[in-house]
Amino acid sequence: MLYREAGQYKTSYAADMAVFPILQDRIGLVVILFIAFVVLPLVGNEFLLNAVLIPFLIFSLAAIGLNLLTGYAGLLSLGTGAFMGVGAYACLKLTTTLPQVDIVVWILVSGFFSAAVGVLFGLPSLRIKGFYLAVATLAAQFFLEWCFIRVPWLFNYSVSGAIEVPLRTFMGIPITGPTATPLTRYLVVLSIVTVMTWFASNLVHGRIGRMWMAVRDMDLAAELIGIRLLRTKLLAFAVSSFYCGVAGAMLVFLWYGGAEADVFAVDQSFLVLFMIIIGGLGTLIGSFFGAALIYILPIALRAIPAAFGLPIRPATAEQMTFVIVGILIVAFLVLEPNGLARLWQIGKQKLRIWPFPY
Amino acid sequence: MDILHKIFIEPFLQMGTAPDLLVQTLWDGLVSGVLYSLIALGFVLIFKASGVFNFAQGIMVVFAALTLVGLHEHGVPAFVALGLTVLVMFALAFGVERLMLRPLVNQSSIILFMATFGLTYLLIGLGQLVFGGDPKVMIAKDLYLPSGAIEYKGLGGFVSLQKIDIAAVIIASLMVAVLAVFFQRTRIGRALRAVADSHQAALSVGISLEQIWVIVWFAAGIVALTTGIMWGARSEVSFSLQIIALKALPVLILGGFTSIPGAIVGGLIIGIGEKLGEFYWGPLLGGGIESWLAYVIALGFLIFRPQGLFGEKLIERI
Amino acid sequence: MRAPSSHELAVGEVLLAVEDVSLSFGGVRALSEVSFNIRKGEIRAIIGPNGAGKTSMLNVVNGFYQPQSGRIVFKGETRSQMRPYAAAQGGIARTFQNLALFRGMTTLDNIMAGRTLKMKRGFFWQLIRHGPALQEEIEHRRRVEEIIDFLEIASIRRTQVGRLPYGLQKRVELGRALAMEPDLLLLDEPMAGMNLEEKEDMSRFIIDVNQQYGTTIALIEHDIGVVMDLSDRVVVLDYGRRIADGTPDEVRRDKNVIRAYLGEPHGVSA
Amino acid sequence: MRSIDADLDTLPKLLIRNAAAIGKRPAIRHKDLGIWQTWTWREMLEEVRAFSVGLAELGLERGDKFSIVGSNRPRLYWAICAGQALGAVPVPAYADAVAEEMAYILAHSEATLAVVEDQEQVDKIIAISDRLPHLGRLIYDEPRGLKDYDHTRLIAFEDVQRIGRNKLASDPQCLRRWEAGVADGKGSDLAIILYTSGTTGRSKGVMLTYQNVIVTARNANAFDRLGQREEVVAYLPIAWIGDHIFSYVQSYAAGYCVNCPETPDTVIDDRREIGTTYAFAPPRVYENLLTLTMVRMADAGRLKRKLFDFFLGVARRWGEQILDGEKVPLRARVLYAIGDLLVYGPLKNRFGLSRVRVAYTAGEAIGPEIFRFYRGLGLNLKQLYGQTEASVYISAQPDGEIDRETVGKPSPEVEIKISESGEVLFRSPGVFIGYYKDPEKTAEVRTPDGWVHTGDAGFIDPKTGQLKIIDRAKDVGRLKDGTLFAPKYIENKLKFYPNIREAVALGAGRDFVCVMVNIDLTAVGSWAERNNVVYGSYQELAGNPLVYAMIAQHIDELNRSLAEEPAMAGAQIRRFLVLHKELDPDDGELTRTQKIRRGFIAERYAPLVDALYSGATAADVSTQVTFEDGHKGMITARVAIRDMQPHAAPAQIGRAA
Repeated sequence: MLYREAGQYKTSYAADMAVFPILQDRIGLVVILFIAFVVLPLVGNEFLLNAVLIPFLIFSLAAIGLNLLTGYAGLLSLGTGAFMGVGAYACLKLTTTLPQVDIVVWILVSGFFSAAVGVLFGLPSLRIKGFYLAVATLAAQFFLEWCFIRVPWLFNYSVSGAIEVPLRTFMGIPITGPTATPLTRYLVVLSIVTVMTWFASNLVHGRIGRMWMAVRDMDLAAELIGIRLLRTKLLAFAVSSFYCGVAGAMLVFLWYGGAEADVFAVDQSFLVLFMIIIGGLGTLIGSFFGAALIYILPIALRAIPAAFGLPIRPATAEQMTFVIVGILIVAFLVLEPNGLARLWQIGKQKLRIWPFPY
Repeated sequence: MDILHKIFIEPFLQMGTAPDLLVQTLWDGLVSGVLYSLIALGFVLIFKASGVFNFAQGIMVVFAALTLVGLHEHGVPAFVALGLTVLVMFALAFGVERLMLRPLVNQSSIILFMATFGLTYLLIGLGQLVFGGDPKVMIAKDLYLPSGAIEYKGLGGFVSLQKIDIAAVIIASLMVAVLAVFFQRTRIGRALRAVADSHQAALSVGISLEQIWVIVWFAAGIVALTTGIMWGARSEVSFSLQIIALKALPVLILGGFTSIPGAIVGGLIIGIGEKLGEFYWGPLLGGGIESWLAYVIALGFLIFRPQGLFGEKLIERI
Repeated sequence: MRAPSSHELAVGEVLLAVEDVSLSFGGVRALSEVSFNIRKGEIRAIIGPNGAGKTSMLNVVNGFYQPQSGRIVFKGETRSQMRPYAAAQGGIARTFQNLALFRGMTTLDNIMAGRTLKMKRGFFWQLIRHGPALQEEIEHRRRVEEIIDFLEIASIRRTQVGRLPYGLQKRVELGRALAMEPDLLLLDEPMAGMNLEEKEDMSRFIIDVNQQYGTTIALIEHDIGVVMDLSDRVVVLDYGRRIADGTPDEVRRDKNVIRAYLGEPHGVSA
Repeated sequence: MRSIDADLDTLPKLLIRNAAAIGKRPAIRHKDLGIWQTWTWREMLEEVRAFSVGLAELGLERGDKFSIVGSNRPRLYWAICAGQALGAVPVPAYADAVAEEMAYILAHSEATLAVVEDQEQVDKIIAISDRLPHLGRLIYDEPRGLKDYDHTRLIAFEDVQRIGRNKLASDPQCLRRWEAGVADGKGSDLAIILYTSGTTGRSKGVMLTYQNVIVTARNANAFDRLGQREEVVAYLPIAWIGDHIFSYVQSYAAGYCVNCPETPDTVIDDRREIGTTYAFAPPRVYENLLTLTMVRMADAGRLKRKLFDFFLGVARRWGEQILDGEKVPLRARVLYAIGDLLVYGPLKNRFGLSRVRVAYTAGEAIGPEIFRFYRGLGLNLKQLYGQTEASVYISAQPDGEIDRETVGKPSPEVEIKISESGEVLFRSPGVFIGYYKDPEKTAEVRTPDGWVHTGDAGFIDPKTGQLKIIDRAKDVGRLKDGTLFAPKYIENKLKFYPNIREAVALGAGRDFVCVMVNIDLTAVGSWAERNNVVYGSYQELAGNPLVYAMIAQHIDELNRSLAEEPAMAGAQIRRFLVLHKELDPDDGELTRTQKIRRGFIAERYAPLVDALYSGATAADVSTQVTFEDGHKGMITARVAIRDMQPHAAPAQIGRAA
């Protein structure tokens, strides 16, 4: 209905292969970015920025990471939490050993560390698939978790055994640490997530994305058209872990401001996995949808009763969340195995062919 | 040099010098191994029959135990509670088949796997809502489970065997025996085995897939209940168990997803392996390696023998 | 309507030769001492009753199965076994008896994927997806579009192949193979399960491929009629042994072949 | 008659002008290999020049005739201009013409060379080549499948261009000579010969000069203020004057861009992508779109359908007034605005009509309902009246002066008069110079002082001062009792029902009026689906009693409306039947432009006609049919006949609004 595609013709493959070939979509994107970068910072209060948007963005990035691996390359991983952890701890070590380097740089660099770890634990993926691989990644999860607890060097021997985020500034503005305002942190997170999402979409729309999907859909055929399976899978692990790593680093440095190992426990892995299941495997936008639903739902659950003045124990809300998320997952798999992203597409299609039913 | 010595010599010297500790460790390993096997058994049952990789097996253990204890707390006599719990597990199996498996039939196995994630969350939430999240004590006494320990002197020291552990081992073996008989002798059992090979075969035996699913999930539920009771009696009934239950995964890797003997042997290997590792080598790494040793062992297997100990070699036909 | 041109080509030099290849799974013998060759530019048919080992033969040629004994000479290079990747790089493309498409991807992406080996731009250019990476993408898209045009599948360009009817999927798979610009194209029952019309189309495509791109083709086909007017030479397998090899007419007259097809109890699906 | 300055009096000259003046603007696009390949005027000039020189090298000379066969593709348009640049005369033939017609046109025009689209056309021409002594080389655009053909005679389009480019490169004088050749062309030269598939008899070759087409095109562009920025989709037969003027001459004159669809059956999608701004289509196209809409909406959800119907109501009530800028109540404006957002806008968008500034319907009368529908949507749809002999334009409706029943005011520089017999005559700069090799026919049609007989009966409508066409002059007849009988008029009114594809009205010199009806398979088919009427074949569906009932209803409505027109009241339909097969150009029942050949049909279905008037309730008929591949077969059927009750003329007379 809102789509007016008449007159949008493509005279070049470049235009035809654009990620957003339809004008209205491009407009929509610009609007969203405008809201995200300009409107929200202006209107958003501390709660919105700090308790909703920042974590939402961070989890979205983690979800994108996992989606690249599981949704695009078809490699099931339960180690997301740990890979995020690697990022966080790497970042801590980096910024404490070389404080003068800008923290944002370190956050990104720490991604490379988790990428390396990811590749290491991805090695078995040549021989094994599906659940077997999931177990392999579980090994990574638990081993790394153990390291986070048992290797004091990682958390700079802090007595609490927790990461304590130091104050870091960029051009005088505190970015991390207690004095950093939610707004600055939000903007940093937003910028990083935006750029990395753009990279991700470039990847999946090009040769590499096709290689991943080929391996996912039919690895034998993939091999036959000259795709080196191990390389491709390891690349997926590397990129995915990089994203998770950065997300992890941001989680601690730009949101919690300090964290213990259990932040990166296996539950975290599951949570991110749910995000991409519900959001939609093999779609980037799905990663955002999933993150929104899984992360913001609990907040809503706590908010709604409060709004109606019903007192509800946080514990109960917690448990309700579990129940609802559980039901949601099953319901989604039953109703729309392809997740929210699919629903989104269907709706979009309906709008495009409106008023016709087909 | 020194480190090599620490790794390859010292532990064995210890074993030699203190055989009682060795035996003790082995025993402990055996017991936890048995419990791993039980959980793995639950996985295998369901996987064999419905090809579903039931991630929820672990939580089912907790849920069963919790229900039992919870009911008793509300004044229900122990054995009545036990009976009711069995019913609950049946209801669960039934519900799962109706609301989850049936709608998802013909979906790819990964989807079904994900669905069991959902189930897991649902059960966690439900369990906590109904019975509260805090740990509970298993009602061992009311179920006439033995307590206390047998102390066995000798081996230049003494080994203490918890009676409950002995009971656990016995009951576990009994259950395995029963299941074996069930599979070998009974008509349903054969049907189940048939399903594992081909669904048509099962239908030819005259049992609908739906029924079979209910049955296996129920069976898995019972196994879970037993596991829950035993484990609960040894330590306590808490949700942390659900993480421990993940240990069943390495067990399955070793044993193979479809082999019951595999599950048992695998369970024992993992159980004993990680206890030995923890006791003798753990200190080198600052302890706590129990949490991942099992997985790393499994990983090793995955790379060198993907099909597991008993699993049959899978050839890719084009 | 075979072109005279490709008949002359048919007596061209040997592109690939299989020499006393034997293959067995566990105890089961799939192939025993099979030898035959494929000449540049010809259309070579491999026929035989069910379970004769035809598909196994192809799988040996492009490296899915490792023969226990025997040699494969490809482009004058002798090796005891192929590796899938090496085969692909060497220019061997392949379609499958029961489709091996990337079901989750569109027709366009499937065929584009066929160009993977030819695309060189590295990871970091891919990240940007501008400049060289885009240039590369565009020039390959162009080639792919020609294939799409050639196979007359323009209308399904953006359809997920999983949703396509069987006949079209077969075409897309052929397209993906063509995208590799192979020297040797292996077709495993390209017309299995097609109706007459689809079969005619497919035959036309196969011939056109052979003519316009001069691609050497080795195909397994059950429909003997099709085989006979498509192929320049036919090799016949039965129980994993070669029982005949020659022009369609020679083969048609060969008594072993007749026995294999009529005498044997086991299935004749020709 | 104002003439045009000498440096712009031929199309090649216009091309050169455009290349110089607006060289960077797109001249032509073609949806090929997935995208819209585009050529600017400068690039197009280069292509045309190369091909032109190539043709010269192949021996094409001034005055030679050469044929063009195929669907709308840039290269075929280029071929036309390339030939004209050499002073040769293009003779386009209908791509879907059967070998028979093709043979006639090529032989009669003595074409020495043919530029064809693909293998299909090549085969067709090779099959008849023994009847074409003059024909030399065959140039093909699409090489697919032609590899093994004998290439002594065949040559690929790009090879001809290569010859041309080499020549241009090797011989510095060549370019000069070519341009000189173009300069030699004069407005009075013969530009093109278009064979009109006349509604009767053999088709005649209409000869048009550059003067004719260019002046007409100029005037048309001025009339609708068409400029460089128009986007036109070329999808109608190249060999038809309409397409020649709209997609070729007007484009060259105004410098706007012509877009060639990917395939004939992707036209709607391609039109949407391009978002054409200047659209031209025969009523049939609009009918089909409307039918398509209704069929699809019938499958839509209830709520959506309600919404749709409601807003269509609004559009029907207010749409046209708003379009014509009349005063309407605010409520209507608001409703219409909402409707535009929810229905009209999306609908036009789906059909690719959102950006249309001017849309024409012509060729034959369009149904008032259809006309109102599109105008209601806010589409500036207008009627025009034209002929090959006039280089299209005779009359057209100026913006804002739209009337459903008329075909507009005389186009610029066109004079119109009505003969006492009621026939429409015109005189204009576009008037053709004669029929090729057929002076006496020419004399019949064109008077010495330049007036041309249109062969249509009509009158200037006093209300609007616009021309109104009732029927073919020779078809206007009278019943035995002398009541006026205009078959076309009745047929059109019938065809306005989506369920009726064609109708043939009979009655001249008879006691009463009868019709033979052709159902529309799409519409009736989906109707059948919805009312689960099972049918195995077109024939079976056509014979279905329920279908008869439905048609009977339509005819009854028509009779009522006829009853209201005093002149027509006597000509109500008394009996009808539904034909068992679709009328088809390949069987000569329709012209290539889909006009029915009434006389031919009447004799072809004589048994049915007799039965209609003998009072029989059914009749057997067996007819020969031609299939795509040209081979023939017989089909026989028993066709039922129905009687209708005429309505009494209303007491007080006056056209009901």
